[in-house]
Amino acid sequence: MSKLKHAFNLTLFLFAIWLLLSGHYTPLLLLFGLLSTLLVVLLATRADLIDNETQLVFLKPSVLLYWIWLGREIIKSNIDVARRILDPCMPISPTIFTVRAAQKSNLGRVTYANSITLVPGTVAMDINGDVITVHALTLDAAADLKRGEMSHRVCDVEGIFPCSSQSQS
Amino acid sequence: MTELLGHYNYWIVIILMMTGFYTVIARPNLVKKIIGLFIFQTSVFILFISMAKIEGGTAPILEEGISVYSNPLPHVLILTAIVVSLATTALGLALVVRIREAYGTTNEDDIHVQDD
Amino acid sequence: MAPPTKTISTYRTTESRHVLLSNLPALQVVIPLVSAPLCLLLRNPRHAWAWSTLVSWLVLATAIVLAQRVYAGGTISYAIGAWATPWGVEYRIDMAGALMVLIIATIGAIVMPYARHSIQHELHKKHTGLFYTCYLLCLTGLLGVVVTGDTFNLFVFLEISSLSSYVLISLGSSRRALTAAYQYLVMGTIGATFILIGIGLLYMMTGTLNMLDISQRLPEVADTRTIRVAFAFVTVGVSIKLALFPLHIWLPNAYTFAPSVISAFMAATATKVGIYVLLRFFFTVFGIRFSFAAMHVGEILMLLAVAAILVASLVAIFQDNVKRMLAYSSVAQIGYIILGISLATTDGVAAGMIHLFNHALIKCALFLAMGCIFLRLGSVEIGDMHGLARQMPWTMAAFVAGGLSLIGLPLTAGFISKWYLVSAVLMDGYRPLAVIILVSSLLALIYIWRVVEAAYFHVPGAAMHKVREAPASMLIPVWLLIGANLYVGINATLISGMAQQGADILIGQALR
Amino acid sequence: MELLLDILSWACLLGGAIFLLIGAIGVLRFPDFYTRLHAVSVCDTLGAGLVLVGLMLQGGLSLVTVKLLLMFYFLIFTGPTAVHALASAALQGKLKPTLDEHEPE
Amino acid sequence: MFITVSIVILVAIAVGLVRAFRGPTLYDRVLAANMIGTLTVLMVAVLGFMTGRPEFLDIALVYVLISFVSTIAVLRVYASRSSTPGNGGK
Amino acid sequence: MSPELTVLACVALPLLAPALITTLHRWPNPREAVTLLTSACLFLLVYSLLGDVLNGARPAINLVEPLPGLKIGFEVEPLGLLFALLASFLWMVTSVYSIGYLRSHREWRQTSYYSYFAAALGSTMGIAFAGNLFTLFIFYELLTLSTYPLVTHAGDDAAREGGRMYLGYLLGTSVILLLLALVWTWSLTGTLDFRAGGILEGAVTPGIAGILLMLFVFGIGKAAVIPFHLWLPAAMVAPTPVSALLHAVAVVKAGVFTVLKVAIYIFGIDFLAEIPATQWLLYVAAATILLAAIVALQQDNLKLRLAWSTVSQLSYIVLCALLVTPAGIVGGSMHIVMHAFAKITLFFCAGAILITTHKTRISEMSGIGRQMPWTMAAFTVGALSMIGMPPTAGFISKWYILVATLEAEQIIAVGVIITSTLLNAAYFMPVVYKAFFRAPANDPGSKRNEAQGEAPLALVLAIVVTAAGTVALFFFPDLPLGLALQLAGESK
Ligand code: NA
Ligand code: NA
Repeated sequence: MSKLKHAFNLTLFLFAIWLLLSGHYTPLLLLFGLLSTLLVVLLATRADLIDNETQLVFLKPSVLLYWIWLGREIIKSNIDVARRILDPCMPISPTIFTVRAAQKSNLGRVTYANSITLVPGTVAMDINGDVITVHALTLDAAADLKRGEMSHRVCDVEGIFPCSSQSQS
Repeated sequence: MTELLGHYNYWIVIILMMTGFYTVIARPNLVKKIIGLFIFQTSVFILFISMAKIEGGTAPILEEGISVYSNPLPHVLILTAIVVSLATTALGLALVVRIREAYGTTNEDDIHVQDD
Repeated sequence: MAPPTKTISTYRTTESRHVLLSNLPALQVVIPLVSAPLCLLLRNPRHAWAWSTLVSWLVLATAIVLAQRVYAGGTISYAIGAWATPWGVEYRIDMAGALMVLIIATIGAIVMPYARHSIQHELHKKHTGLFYTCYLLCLTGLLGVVVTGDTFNLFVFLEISSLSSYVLISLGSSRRALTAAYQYLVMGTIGATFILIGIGLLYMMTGTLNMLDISQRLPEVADTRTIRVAFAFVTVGVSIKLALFPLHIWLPNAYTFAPSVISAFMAATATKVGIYVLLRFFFTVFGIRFSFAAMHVGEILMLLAVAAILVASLVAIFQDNVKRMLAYSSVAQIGYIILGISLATTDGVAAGMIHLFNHALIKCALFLAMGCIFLRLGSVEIGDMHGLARQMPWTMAAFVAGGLSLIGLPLTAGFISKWYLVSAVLMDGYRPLAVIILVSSLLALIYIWRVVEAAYFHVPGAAMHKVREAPASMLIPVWLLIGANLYVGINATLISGMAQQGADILIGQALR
Repeated sequence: MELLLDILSWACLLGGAIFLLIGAIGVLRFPDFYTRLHAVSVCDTLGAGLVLVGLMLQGGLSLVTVKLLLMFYFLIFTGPTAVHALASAALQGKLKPTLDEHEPE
Repeated sequence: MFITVSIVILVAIAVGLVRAFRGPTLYDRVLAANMIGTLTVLMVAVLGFMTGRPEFLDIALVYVLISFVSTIAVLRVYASRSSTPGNGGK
Repeated sequence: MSPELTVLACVALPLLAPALITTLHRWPNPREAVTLLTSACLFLLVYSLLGDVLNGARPAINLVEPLPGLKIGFEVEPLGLLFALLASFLWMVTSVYSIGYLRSHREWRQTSYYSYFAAALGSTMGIAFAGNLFTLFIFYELLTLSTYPLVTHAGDDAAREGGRMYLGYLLGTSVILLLLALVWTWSLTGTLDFRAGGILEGAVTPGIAGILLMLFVFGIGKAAVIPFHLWLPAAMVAPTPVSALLHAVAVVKAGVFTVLKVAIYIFGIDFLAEIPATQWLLYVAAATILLAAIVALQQDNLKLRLAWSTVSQLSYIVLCALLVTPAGIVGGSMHIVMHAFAKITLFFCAGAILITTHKTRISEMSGIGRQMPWTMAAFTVGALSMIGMPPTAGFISKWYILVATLEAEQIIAVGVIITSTLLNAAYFMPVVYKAFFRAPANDPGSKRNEAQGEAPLALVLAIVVTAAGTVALFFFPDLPLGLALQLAGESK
């Protein structure tokens, strides 16, 4: 039942994208677009790709706030990394460490890990359970992350995820 | 610009063609042969497309306010040819997969050793 | 892009307005094309077989009607998508084409009843649907190549047939089928790409893809390097496809390890279509003056043909696997056909086409006989066939008949083609060639007789007594072919008449 | 207004281009694979982002801008995924990172 | 303006190519390829604007996905190879 | 029934007989009865044609025309009828002989033996009555194929080896040289019909005609002209009756018969006379006569000696054809018959000796005449005929041949004939002498053989018949002579 709902969501989502990309809106072409969308969804169901991660999470306001914060972080660390790249004596101090992902849901943990990777200077190398192995370009980038602000913010956002009830496994 | 184009596109085509051909002939790895084959075919597609170039013409996608297009027919043909070559490559790679299942290797020489 | 004109052209020759008849050329290709995918959906192998058999017979019926109309009314031109040439794709069937269509459709229809048992035995159940799909696609491609009058369309059909035949070969029971298919795929694709280059250069110089239009516009530009390069590329590419002597390396493995039905089907059709393409390009597109007078391709082909006849026959003598032996013999026989074409005379081309037809009958029968033996004996090695004739009298009798025809003894089709070939060669005054042709038939005698001796004049092995004769469903097709063989040997007027007409048209076009 | 937009977009484009270049240089200069990952992130995030924003300013409110947004979205999501995949693959491939304590300052 | 940008991107691509050729490890090459993919996408987008045919963006869009998929695909292939015996090409 | 149908029946009857023979393979006596009946009917059918032909009738019938100018059809003319009569008559005798031979020898695969034998005779009839060169060629190849299983009948490696040579030489020469000659002739003249006076005259220069003539003479491997003669000794691995009928009569005579037909009806002897190559080929034939005779002299195995003598004797006929005179034609066609009777007698004797005493080598045959008087008497008759002494058939034909050579002023030929006669005597007389005037070497083996006495009745019967025939033909040569003269008249 829920699978069907997800399939329906996916169809909507994909068709929306199709509408965006094709400039033409004659009935015939629309029909073709719908058909191709359905075909893709069919294939996806056959390949068993339909799961609860097809959700338009990035449209919720608080998520938008998180994005803005993350964007600022990204820009800051970009400039920092860029400086170190151009610096003749390249002041970097690579380290590997682990952080605990406090998030309850898989989606939350994935968002956290992705955010870590997205921010230059830190890369999530490995996730098992709620332990994330991180490679940091510099010690203070590592320190930043360890301070755990990002983790909290993700948790806040996760609080209003529809799927927060669903447990890890 | 364009008469220069008229010259160097052939060289690109020839270099690509030779690269692909050499890969097919010289590499023992079946996957690499297929890749070489694909490069070889692609060079021909480039030949066609560059032949279709008309001075000052733009891509043959109909739009208002554009008068000069490149000759569309070669583009159409090459679309077909690309489909064909994709099918060939896919089939070739599928064969390589089966060969690897059967022989445990994708190396031509090892296969010959096993066969005789 | 809207076509500049919308004139709908149907037959130039017949005034038939009947919807089926007026779309015959398209149907010839469309029927197998649209019915191919269904085989994939049919879960039950039996159904897939029944369906594709039905289709192949339908194709044969279409071919017969088409050939009749061409035989009666002359060349048929048909515009696909109702766009007038040169913008639309023209389908064009002259006598030579009709003959080819007839060969392909006939063989395609005859091997189908045979296929059921043999495929059931040689293929995994889950591959059956795929097999029949690819078979019908291969049929489509081969027919399309013959029917189309558009060079690029020809390329596409050629690739459809090639791709499906790669799959078909790879379905052979031994793992070496995979490597054989791979080898064929690589060489075949190179050949196809060469052809594509040639077509591209022709298009660059003449601005059209339609064969006749090219041939009309070629004379102005014929004396350019581009056209010569195009000619060279096309010739080499097609030569790979038809396994002309030095470029035949893919063929022996492919025919040896493919499923028996496919060995028979391809030996009878695939390379033949390649030869047909060569004819089309030499005579229709480039024209006899350019191909033979300017480019001297005749001498080269003659040389390669002789090499093929002698070397391949010699190699065949030393093969212990009979399918491989037959494969090499095919290379030699292709040599015969090319030799006839290389004369560039009406008699020569006619002789080539007659042998093209006859060899299709002979080789198909021989490979099918081998399929029967493989079914019962599980091997096609000469060493395992000692005393086989007692156990499988009908199969071996068919093999002997086919073998005698291959050697070219009188009252067989092989004799007719040999007769025409030798007389054509003599008319052109190449007397040594005549001797070579006949000497090679002695070589054929040797390699065929190795099998006959083993099967008839050796004491059977221990396991031989439990070998049974092949089922009727497989024997009947074989004997149909043998019958056709003997019939042509006794009355060759129809086939030779068609071949003569076809050659006349080709040479006529070339001289235009 | 037009001019302002143009100047703004050019600034973005140029900035983005420069960041892309820097990222590339980083990929070239950094000592080992893991550190190069960070340089790539520079390209994927700010470099790409700025260029796309610059283009959006050129495109104005139109389908083009929407497509650019979509591209941005894709880049932002695929970039880190790819980088992460590379990192974990390298880790499984037993590729040793050169860490600070081994680093001669 | 666009020309300047595209030239800069080209230079970046060239630099990436150097890394791709140098390696030393496979992962470095894939990384470089991935980055070059991103750069190419942007290049195509810019070119679209430069030639006044923004329809090219579709190509760019498709290319984003292709380069991503290809990266993952390559990693998958080599992951499976390093795990399974009978190593193919050298 | 009408002569045309009779002709068809003559060819069809032996070709259909195998079907009946194979169906009866469980019951030997009915099976052999079929063979005997068929041969008898065949002879009667052929004989029924004699009257019309002697009255100048030429019954002809055309069946199909695979290619324009290539007909499959039959026409009866004197030479063909002569050959047919000979073959069909001797088939009856040989059938009787075969039954005795195979049964006392407990041969395996008797059914297939009789089937292929009948098929071979059918092919021979086809050759004899062929209305054109194409039809003749078809049955020529058919004869090779149908006799191959008989040659390899023993089924051991030696037999297979002999079979390979047999097939290789006969098919090889025919598909390479003879077929080339056919196609060439056809492409020059557009027909392959047999016409009195030939079809080539005027269509081709003597030079080309010379090449064609060589292609024909060497392409007809069954005529065993050096260097394409080795198949004949190799074929001796076959059971003796096969050697007797096929390799003394049917096959080899088919070869020389074809040579005569080509000389008369394709070239025409007048045109043949203008061809320089004729002379050279005549020398080749002469050389064959002498060389083969010399080789025969050195053979200790009786069958091999007979085979080599056959090679030598065949070239008499080829030589006659190349004399390009009517007298030569007469001599050649007479020798076909006369040599046939003599040689089959000799082979029968060899077989009888093998059956009764298990001896194959001449050196072991001392005193055998006392043990097998009938057989060795017949052998003497045959030997005399081979040498050409009266009162035997050989004298007649050799006489005509000698006359012809003298007429043609071919002094070398004359010399060769005389020398070869001496050689014949040299390699046959010692056998006779040993048989009668030498005491048997008394080793235990021969002791046992003393007990056995004469050969089985069927064998002796056949031997006596052919020997008697050999003598009778000396006193009543009219029938063959009549046909031969008619032929000579036509060829003028
Ligand atoms: Na990062
Ligand atoms: Na990327």
